[in-house]
Amino acid sequence: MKDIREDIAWAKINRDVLVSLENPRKLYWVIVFGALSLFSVGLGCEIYQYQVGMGVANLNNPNVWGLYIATFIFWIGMSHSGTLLSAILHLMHADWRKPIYRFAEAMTTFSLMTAGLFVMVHIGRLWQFYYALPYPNDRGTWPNFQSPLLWDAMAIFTYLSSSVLFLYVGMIPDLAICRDNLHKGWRKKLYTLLALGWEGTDRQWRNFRVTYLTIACFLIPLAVSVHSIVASDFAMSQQPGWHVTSFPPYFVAGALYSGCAAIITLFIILRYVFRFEDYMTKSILKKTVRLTFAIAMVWTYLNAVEFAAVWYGHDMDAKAVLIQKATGPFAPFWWGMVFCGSVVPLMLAFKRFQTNIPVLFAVSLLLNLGMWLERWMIVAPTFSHGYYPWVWDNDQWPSLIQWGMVMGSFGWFTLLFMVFCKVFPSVSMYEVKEMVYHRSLHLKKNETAGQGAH
Amino acid sequence: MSVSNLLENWSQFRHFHPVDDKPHDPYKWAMSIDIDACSGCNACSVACYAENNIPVVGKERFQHGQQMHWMRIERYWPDHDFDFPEQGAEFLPMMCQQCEAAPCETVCPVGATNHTADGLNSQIYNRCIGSRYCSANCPFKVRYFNWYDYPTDETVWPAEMNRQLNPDVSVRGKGVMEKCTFCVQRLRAAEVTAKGEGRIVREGEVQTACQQACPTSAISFGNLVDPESRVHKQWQAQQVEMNVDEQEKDKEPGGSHLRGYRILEELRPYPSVMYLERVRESAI
Amino acid sequence: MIDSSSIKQLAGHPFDRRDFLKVLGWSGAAVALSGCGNTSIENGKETVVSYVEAADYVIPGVAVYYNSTCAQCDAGCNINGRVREGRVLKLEGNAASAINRGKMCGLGQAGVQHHYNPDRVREPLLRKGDKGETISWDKAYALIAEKLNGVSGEQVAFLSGAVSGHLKVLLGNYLESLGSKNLYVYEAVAPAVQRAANKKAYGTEMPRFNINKAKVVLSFGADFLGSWVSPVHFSQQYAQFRKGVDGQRGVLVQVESKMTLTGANADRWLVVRPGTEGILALGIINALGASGVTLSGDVAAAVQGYDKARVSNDTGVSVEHLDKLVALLKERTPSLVLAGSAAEGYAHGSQNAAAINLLNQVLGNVGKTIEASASVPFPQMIPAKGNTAALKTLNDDLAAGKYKVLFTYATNPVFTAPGSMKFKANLAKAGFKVAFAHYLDETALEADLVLPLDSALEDWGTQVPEYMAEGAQINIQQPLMEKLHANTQGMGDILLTLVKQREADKYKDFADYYGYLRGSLLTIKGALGSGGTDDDTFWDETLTSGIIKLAGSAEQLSGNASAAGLQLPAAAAADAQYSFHLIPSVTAYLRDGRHTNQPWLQESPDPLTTIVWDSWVEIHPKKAAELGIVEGDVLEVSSRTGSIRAQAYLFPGIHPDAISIPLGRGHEALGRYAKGYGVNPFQILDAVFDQETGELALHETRVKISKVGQRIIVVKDEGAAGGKPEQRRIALSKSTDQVKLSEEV
Amino acid sequence: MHRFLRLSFMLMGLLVASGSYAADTQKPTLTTEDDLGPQVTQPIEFPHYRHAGLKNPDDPTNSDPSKGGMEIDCQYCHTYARRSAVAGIPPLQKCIGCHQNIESVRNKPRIVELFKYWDAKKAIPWKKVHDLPDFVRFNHERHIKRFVEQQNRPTQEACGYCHGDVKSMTVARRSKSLAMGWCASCHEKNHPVTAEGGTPIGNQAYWYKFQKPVVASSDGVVKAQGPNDCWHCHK
Repeated sequence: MKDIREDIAWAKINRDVLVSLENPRKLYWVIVFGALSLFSVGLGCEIYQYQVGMGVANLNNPNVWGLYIATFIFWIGMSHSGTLLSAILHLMHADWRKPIYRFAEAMTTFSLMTAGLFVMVHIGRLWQFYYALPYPNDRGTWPNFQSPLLWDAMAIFTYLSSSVLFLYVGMIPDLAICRDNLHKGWRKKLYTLLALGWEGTDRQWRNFRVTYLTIACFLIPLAVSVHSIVASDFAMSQQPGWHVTSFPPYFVAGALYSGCAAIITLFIILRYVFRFEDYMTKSILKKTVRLTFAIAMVWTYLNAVEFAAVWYGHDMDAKAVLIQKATGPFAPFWWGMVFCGSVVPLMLAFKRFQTNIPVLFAVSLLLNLGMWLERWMIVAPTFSHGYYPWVWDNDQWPSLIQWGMVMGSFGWFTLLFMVFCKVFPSVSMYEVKEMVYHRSLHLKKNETAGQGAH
Repeated sequence: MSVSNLLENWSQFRHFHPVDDKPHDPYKWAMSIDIDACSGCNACSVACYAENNIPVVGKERFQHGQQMHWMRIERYWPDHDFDFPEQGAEFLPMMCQQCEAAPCETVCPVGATNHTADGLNSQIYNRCIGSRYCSANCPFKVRYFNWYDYPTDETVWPAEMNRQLNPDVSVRGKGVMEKCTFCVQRLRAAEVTAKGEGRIVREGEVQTACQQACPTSAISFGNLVDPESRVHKQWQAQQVEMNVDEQEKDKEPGGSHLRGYRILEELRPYPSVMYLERVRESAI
Repeated sequence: MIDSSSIKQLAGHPFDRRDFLKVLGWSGAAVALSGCGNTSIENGKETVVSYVEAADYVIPGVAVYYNSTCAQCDAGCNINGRVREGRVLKLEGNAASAINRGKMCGLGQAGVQHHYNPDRVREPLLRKGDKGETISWDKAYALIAEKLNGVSGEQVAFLSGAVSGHLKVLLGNYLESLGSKNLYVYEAVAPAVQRAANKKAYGTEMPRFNINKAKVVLSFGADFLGSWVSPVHFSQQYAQFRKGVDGQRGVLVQVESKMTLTGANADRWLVVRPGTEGILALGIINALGASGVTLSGDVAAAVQGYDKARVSNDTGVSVEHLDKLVALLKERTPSLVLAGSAAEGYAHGSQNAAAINLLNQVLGNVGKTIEASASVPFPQMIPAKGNTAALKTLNDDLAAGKYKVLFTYATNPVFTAPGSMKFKANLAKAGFKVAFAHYLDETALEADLVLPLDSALEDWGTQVPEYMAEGAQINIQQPLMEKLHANTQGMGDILLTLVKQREADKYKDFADYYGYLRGSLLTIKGALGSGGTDDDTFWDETLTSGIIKLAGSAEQLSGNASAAGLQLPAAAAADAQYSFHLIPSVTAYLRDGRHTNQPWLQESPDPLTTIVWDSWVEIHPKKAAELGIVEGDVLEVSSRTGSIRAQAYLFPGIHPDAISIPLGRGHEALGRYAKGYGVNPFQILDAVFDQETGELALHETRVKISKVGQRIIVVKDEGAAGGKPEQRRIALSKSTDQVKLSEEV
Repeated sequence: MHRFLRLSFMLMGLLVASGSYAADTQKPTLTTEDDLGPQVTQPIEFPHYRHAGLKNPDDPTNSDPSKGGMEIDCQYCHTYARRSAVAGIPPLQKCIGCHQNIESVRNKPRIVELFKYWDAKKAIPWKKVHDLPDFVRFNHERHIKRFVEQQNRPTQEACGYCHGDVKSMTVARRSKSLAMGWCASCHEKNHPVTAEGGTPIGNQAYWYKFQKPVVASSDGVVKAQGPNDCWHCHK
């Protein structure tokens, strides 16, 4: 099985990819419509909450964070796999990433934007959020640079802007192709503008590669730091259950994990709706699945490390939280997390499932569900079972407003993503061409070697 | 505060007691609560509602755990199994402990909660953006969030009822955190008066609302650095030190005869409230 | 923080105090609320309200304090109201008071919410079918005069809550002018049996109990920290008692079937089978006798047969505890034995109380920890004490259609009368019903004419507490601010107007109740110990201090409690059908339910269960497990009289054969914060009365319970841990042999 | 590659440098000249210049209202300021107290208006000119004690720190920014701890470690800052 056919003509690549900008399958519209409705629900919930007060979310004194923060971490985590595929694998010269890194990178950007929304949704006085920004003002006040939340805001903002830049820079040659192949309408103007006069000269290519590499190098530590900082939102606080040393890597592993799972999901969807069967091949899928499996096992290991550290540690309050997770009112969700996060991925170890698209689709959704539950299980049980037993609360079921906004965020993300794929080439044309070229060179080399011409 | 000012004064801006080179002077407001005297009657809590414009949230919001009582009376039963609570219940008034190394202060993204020079943990409503990180990080869970907009809620302060509001205390709108302030409006008024007269606030000159109401005088409040104050004497007699996470007396094998302790001291927030253990007769 | 300088200035001010209040107000202008309006620097958007004239001591932004009297219960605490810009903000205790010494309970502090309550009646209302029609005061007075015309004194009755001071005098005068003797004073929750028993044992209805002088307090259901007689005063005494009498920490032993707030603070809480408190008291006397305390002949005879085994069997108190208790009482003297409502709420309540008082006698506490209290030398001002026996008489008369005009004031019998009395139906038989009311409560809703009253914070008055703490005192109640509503009147003013209708000449010198009060007090100022001072000084001083303190009398208690006629029934047999004793509990803040519309009280958690805003049924966890009941199960509680439904709360501090429902909630009227919250256990009380005093036996109702099949979330402050500290160092406890209290500050 | 990195480093350096410079120079300045706020329409146009303005040396009888004032001390009318956190507005009684004896202006329209309110016993609905947000609690008493009573500054100077040169105005207008940074800029300054004649001010205010008095290097005078914790003004 090959990652890609070596005999695809470059013109066919252009044609196939450009067609995705115009004529997707019907399912595309169904998805867009579904996403739009979900998003409207979320938006309605937010408007209601904004006007009436945070109370409608059914948060309360110990349970101050709820699903918003859990989902925030989920989306931040989701963003990591884009960076993994595009930057890390780029540096490692894994060329099978080429047909799929573009949409993964887009996923990074959009999930970060979604995560940012949750910060907004979560704060009590949305209209004053700018107090958290460090800017000179006539009050002479500054935000508190000691607060992990501020680091968080800065890390996310930097990561987002870098990701957008990375996505954009990587797209310039393709935008030029779009520019050259489309001849009318606003799109033409858009592509002309964004292509920055790309002509494909040697000088341009040289500068392009240096820039791209630089941003990639810059992005990797950033990605790791972002989720480590999100982990320190918890680890730097005083509540029981968030103090295991492996918390940051645990968060990063979880992030990559959920991201990979999401890539599988979107891979399958895009492959179908845009008819990308030639580029998003089963072979690439298989590689992705194997990568996911590896990360799942790393995550499982780190999870086990966390439980063990708590179980054998001296922090009795943290242990109480762990016991509460496993036996208390959150038990179904916690065990659900263990099942979806550690048991379900075992299926990916079997070769026959590694290319079975329906199974993979279902599994990837389950993995994401598991990872979402993981985030919820980090946030909620600690709050409902903290240091102070008087306020322990096991009756904290998020209100429909919270659920509505969580659903809305999926709608928002899908909407952005789908619109992106329709407007911009979601498969990197020039890199696929490179890939085909390299493969064919390789093939030729092998052929000549086989013939023993030397 | 400009950047240079910020950099120069960072250590002061983020000044944490207790540090030995910066002792409290001339004020360190502190409390001691004798839970043997506390009868659990809730008078302090009502006084707090009256003094600090605390909204009455109503049944439904209370059910959702959104009550706002800055001062709550906790009722504890013994940990072991029992048929009847033969030694009664234990009542514990719990409010913001005004920690010296307050976990809430470090995490607020906008610096809406700070330490004041007189040892209070301040909460600035108009700076708060409502991230609730402070509450998340409070081990005592004594911070209360305005889940709804109570000033405009007709069930909370309907016409006439709003005339009871204390003009010295801001009425909090939705989306900000609030908590016990040790009746800072009274402290500041007393401090200003004393300042004008070129002296420090005398013992007994200022009372918190809860202390003032408490029918059994279980609550003492005062200036911990004033050797004349009752609170100072009590802390000293109970050998409770502000700057440690485990008191000397608690290290004594078999326990000491002293009753003073601070709750969740081992987490090192250095609370400013000392509790005196409940006592029960051994002869009956 | 009493601003004493401003009070002194007040005393010396040349204006009449009355005019003052008018000047003080903000001329009716809106009051700027802080914090919820303006959020940026503005110019010329808001109006700053200035005074037209202002006294020197009135400074915007600086509070003025006035002394007055708390009207939330009858304990007579002296209060100190904080007034800013003409609004009363907060009630604090008057430090000079012997009763509360600057302290306040939550109920008292909620007095401001009574005053500012949005549900107060604002206009006189005349019944028109089912609705009330606003009429003018003149018309209302004319209507009363018209209705009284040609009606004999016999046909007029006045039902009042406890009333004292000049209001009582005026009320008496009014009834006298009508030729009526039908003054019924009714309080649903009152220590009526106690008074009778005390009278018998000590020769006085309400002696002074010195908790702070006792080394052991043995309380039979007296919730003196919560709701009994004068709780704020007793709380202070309790604090002293805990700090130590002669260096020894006082020991509190509470005997009751349902834990009260006081029981929760006891060193030893002894649960007894409901109604057997008297048996336990006699058992203790018997055991004391056996351990060498000399008993007089009749006492020895009376306790004959109350041996430990039998007493333990009857009451459920173990012999071990009985022994320890007896040893403690014998060893540590003086002690104090208190009989509270829990011991008295039975058909044999008087007997229980007598047995308990006898224990005081045997222990020699009379004269030591129980002393004679001083009384006010004006018997006409001494409080008219309420009880339910009065209500019973009235109810019977009403049923017989005896009354053509009925006045009601400061009591709400439609809500508080036991359901078995069918008071509401009987009330309808009265010809013309006038209610003087603050709220449209259940009784006012039945009235033909409702006359709105001033709140205690805007009205004048005097009050004489029933329980005198130190010497005797007359409390002054004075307005803390201008009237909130233009069309309310003080009860004193109303009575004065009414009595003028009958005897205009006699009262022509008094323009209003204020004048009457001032005049009356000035005429007796000699007797009040201020004979030498001139009128204005006396008056200013009186208003400044808010208390007229009188020397205590040196009268001795009779201490002649005898065991004669002491007949205690055996412990009540189980009732097969109605197997539970119903204990309607009196909570510290809601009492008989007249203050339920004050939201602070609704949201102030019940100290023991931490439940708010609702009623609940306390049931012992073991019993509940037996019946398969868990917290939040809605239970149907049925007595022979009726049934109510409320949520279950599993509470360890209750006898397994009893359930308890708090009083005070379950209003069908009263106001937005009271209506529809909880249930009213008064509705299902059986008509059982104390055999001697005729007082309602509050604890005699037997009930059965059944699950309705619905489960709700109990709205309470306590979290999922159910008040267990879960091994954390939170509320710690030591025993007396581990501490050295004498070394403490 | 090198060139590219050099460029980006230079750009970033420039950004940081200019940003911090901007932040540093953002320090609000203490306005001295009048920067008048909007004119507020009052029920009666109270002529501050006539009451508090400087006397005209050429007009000893003070008969010409257009020329000079009467140099009445601010505190003569605004008595609450030294006794309370809020300055309030003097009661109507105060105006009448003088004006009932000043027959010469009795028939001027503003005075006629004034007496209308007095006869009706109605308070004058003055508009707030210096209206801080409700969560800001400025304490007048403390500032007057500090600067007028203890440091012997003239009242008009001390009040003028925040209210501007009211003695030259008719209806008072806001002339200072009153923004928080503006307040703080004064609190961050070192103010002399001793009065001009060398009278030591009681050892008030300077106990706080943050504000321990220091000897200023410029003039050798002992100085200290104002309080700087948030809870002094917001509570």
